[in-house]
Amino acid sequence: MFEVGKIRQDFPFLMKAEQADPQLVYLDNAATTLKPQSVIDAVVRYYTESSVNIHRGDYALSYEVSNAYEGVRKTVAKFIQCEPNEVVFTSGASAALNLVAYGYAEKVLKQEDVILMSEAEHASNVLPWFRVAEKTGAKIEYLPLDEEGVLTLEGFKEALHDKVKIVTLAHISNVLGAVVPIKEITALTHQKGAIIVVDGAQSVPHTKTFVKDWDVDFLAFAGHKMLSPTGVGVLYGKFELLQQMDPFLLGGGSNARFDKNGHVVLKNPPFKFEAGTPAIEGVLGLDAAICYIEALGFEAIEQHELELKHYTVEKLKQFKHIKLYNEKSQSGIIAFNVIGIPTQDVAAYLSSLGVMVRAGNHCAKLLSEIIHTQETVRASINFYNTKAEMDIFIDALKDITLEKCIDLIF
Amino acid sequence: MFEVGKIRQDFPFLMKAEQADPQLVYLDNAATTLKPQSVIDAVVRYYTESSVNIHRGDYALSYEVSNAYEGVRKTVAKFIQCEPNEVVFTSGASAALNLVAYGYAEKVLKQEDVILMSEAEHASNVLPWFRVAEKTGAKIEYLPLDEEGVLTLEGFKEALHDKVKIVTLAHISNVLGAVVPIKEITALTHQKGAIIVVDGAQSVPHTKTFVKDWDVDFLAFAGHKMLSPTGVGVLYGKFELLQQMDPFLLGGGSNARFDKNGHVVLKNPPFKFEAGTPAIEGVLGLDAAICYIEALGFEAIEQHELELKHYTVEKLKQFKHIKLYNEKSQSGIIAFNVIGIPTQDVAAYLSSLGVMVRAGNHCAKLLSEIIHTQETVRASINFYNTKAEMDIFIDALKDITLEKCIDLIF
Amino acid sequence: MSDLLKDPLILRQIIMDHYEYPRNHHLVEDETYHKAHMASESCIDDITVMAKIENNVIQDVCFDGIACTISTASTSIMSELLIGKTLEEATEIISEYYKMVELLPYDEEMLQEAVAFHQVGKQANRIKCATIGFKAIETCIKEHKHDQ
Amino acid sequence: MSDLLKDPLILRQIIMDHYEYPRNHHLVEDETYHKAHMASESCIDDITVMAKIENNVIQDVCFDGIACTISTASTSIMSELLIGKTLEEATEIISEYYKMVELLPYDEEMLQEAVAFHQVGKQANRIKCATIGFKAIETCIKEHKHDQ
Ligand SMILES: Cc1ncc(COP(=O)(O)O)c(C=O)c1O
Ligand SMILES: Cc1ncc(COP(=O)(O)O)c(C=O)c1O
Repeated sequence: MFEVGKIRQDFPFLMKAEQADPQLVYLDNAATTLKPQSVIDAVVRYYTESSVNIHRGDYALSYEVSNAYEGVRKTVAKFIQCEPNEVVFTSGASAALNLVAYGYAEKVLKQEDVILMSEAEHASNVLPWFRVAEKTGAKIEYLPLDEEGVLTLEGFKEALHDKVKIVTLAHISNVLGAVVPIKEITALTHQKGAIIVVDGAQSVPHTKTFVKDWDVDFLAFAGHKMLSPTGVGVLYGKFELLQQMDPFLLGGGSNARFDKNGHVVLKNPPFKFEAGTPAIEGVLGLDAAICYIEALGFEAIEQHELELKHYTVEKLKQFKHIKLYNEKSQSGIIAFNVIGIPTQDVAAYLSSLGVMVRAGNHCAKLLSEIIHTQETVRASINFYNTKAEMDIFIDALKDITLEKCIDLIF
Repeated sequence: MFEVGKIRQDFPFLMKAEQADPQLVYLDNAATTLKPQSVIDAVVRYYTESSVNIHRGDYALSYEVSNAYEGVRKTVAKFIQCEPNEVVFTSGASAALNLVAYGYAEKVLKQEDVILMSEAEHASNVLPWFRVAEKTGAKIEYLPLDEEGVLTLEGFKEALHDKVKIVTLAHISNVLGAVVPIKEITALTHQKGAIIVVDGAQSVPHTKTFVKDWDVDFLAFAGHKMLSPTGVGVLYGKFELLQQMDPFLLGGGSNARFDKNGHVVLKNPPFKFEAGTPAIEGVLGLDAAICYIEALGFEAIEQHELELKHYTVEKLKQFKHIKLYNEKSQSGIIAFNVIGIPTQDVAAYLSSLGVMVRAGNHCAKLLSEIIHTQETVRASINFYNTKAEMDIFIDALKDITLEKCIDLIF
Repeated sequence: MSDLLKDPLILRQIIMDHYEYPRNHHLVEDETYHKAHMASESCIDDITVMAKIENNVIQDVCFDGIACTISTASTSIMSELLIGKTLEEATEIISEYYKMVELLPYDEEMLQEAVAFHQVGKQANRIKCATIGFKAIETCIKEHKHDQ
Repeated sequence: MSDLLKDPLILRQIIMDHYEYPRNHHLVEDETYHKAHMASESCIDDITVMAKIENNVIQDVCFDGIACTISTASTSIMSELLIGKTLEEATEIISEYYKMVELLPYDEEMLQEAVAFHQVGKQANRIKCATIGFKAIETCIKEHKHDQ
């Protein structure tokens, strides 16, 4: 049984939030998530008990911490179903996407090659590819999306052609929560000899990931969106692709040796990509985060999140002053506008009632042409949210007016 | 009064280390440092009380955390004596050095331009420049060092010439602890119209930094080497240079807007360099770390560290089986070898007696020609170390033999 | 003026009015105008302000863009407030406005309808919105002085 | 053999001897040798192992590089142990050696002097050192098979 009341007790933030006046309702989980006590404990344990640097076994403690760190690679590998040496730790999802764009795409793409993406991508999965295009002369093409930002297999087939060398897509969009059929799209991509990069920032935390079964080539995600500390992300890459790939960050830890004349011997993947001291406690925290999520199980997580989403959507649909953008999407993201009130004012008003949501374009700045609005308000659900919290959110929206929003500044 | 006994009580790790059997003596501070309770508290406070993402003021808490985060920029600016908008947060010193190499040097250097560095540089201040040289056709030249790795002003003057466009140097070397006269070298560099990049990873934690007074152009350092969490570093750059500089990481947060055709409007510095969710609690922890260091004061810190270094060197000099490489250096790094015993065996032996030191080439792989050894053992001191700890270290070295090292595996 | 300040209903009316019917809400194709695109600081508000300055007087101000109620209304009010003012007068008005949003003592008479934002400083996260237009016109004035 | 195993003094002697006077400690300029440079995993030990394999037999093994006592001694012992062995024998010896360092039951007879490292598994951080030469010869054998 999924007991959300019990789960919430693991999150110190939520325990305080419930006592606050007004009660705080955190619905910005697509931006980042709250941390359970077990993750906090893992971080504090590093500071108080280990605290040393990794990747060297010169003394016992360093060896232990290095082992613990490498152990997390195994945890992540099991979590997304790949091999440990295919897991590259980065400073976040953005860094992971930059690494694959710079280290792989910039190396292999040529003039006239095509990078295929959607207009719903997050800036972190757009701008690195713009640079690749600029540097290599490759072209960017966009996939057709329907008015809920959904990519259909038919649409994908039509857009795919022989010059496409890289397809890059968020598995779940951070604005509209649209879920992409990754396995089918990967198969189609491979049929054309192209490779696929998946931005899993919004999917890995909420649904089971099977990189091997799906056969995706690269997958990026961020720890902080799945209960872990900030400062840590992951790039999964097929080992043979990682071998071909250049590092993005250069420095200590990524090389075995070098000489005066510029000859450098890099380590094997994944180490050649991990220059510099990484976010050690971040990685150890990620381990605790994954354990937490796996103990709950994705089946229960998804069911709970979708139930809350549908419950909320059904209520909001009844408000004439609310426009919903993604009624049908199968994830915990609710994108809407209050007619006649700018998003920032809506968010500020909700904040005055304790409800935390995000306003604006959510770093997906190409999407406006699809959904015919520059900005949306986004409420994003995590497994620790409750129906009672959604009710506070719904009630707050019920009688929102422009006047009330403006009155906040008096 | 500098009361090391009282200071140690602020470090939970040290309190445990003193109780361990054998007592643990941490002398690998150049690799990373232990964390005081105030830093741990800052991190935990983020998790339990704020926990949300930054750089958006959509709701009250996000605004507060963003403000706290921007407040750390001011703390850092005051700490190294520059303006807040000249402080770029990165994921570490390596990332900061990669940023300046990629974003500035790769953009401005031309064929035949020269990058001047020393052979004592850490891999993180070598490999990014190798790439710049490869991409731009610029050449790397090396500064002359004496057998203690010391760069003299005379040597610098001789090596400097009109084609030198960038000088990059560690203020304090991580292997030999040699201190470079930055202010004088910066003046000479500027006379030739070149710019100077300072790797402050080992200096910023141990001696007062005055970027404006020294007039350096860029300075990189890492939080984790100065009591803060891992995953956070800083690049200082003169504002006008930051304006010219390209970002390294691209993505959410660094741009104001972009369109389908690849037109991107970046934010102003320092924000244009900070794509993706940063290490939020790392930055907040850095604030607490700087407060802690400033409360002690660099005068007291330096005095204590040098006293321990000199005390130890005087004792070790008396051991015929020990070769010291940097007797004269004015920092808390002691580089040595036990004659006839490989460094790794020495470190393992010391570890068996509770003493943690680093063995190997310390990522400064070009140095071997200068000091005529491939590897050294390095003991590195921080302000929380004591004479009693140094005595444990010295005693352990007193009767080390190859036999004893080998016997560890039985 | 002081009475007016005490009546939030009237102040709200001023803001509503300027939000729903923003004055000078257009851009011009005219090279003699200075232009400030307030885009490189935030990714929410995206306002462009244009100003024609001649003979030391702000002859015209206009603006366009996507913004929240407070950004739009405050920029609209700013445009009305500054048109026809000398650069010295404008600079003084801007400086009084900044004092007001910082909740410091300020000259009410000088700010006219802009006093509608006298309490915005209590919502620190909205200060940016309430000042975006003023920041933009400052940029235009700076550019103008630079060109002289 | 079992007695010998119980006398750390003798075992230490074996290691000391192989560290101070490593056998087959040189490299050759000979294209018919396979070569494995164990460099891209760690930045401490830097060992190159060369092996000549002909008619399914390891004809020669030699090595050079910078390494700790355990790396040097274990690689030296490995070279003596494997020269003259068929690939099947060699593979079996290597596999027994790995069992030993993992502290699992293993065949003492087969490992000869290499039993000096029978306790190294208790110092987990030295396992890498004690196996570096064996990893290298494995690479040579793999390469040889690949070439066939
Ligand atoms: C879909 C998507 N991709 C990438 C990112 C970037 O993640 P990070 O900020 O952790 O680098 C985000 C986070 O906002 C996202 O939602
Ligand atoms: C001199 C020097 N530069 C750069 C670095 C790299 O720092 P980080 O590992 O934090 O990126 C180090 C750390 O070892 C160092 O000692």
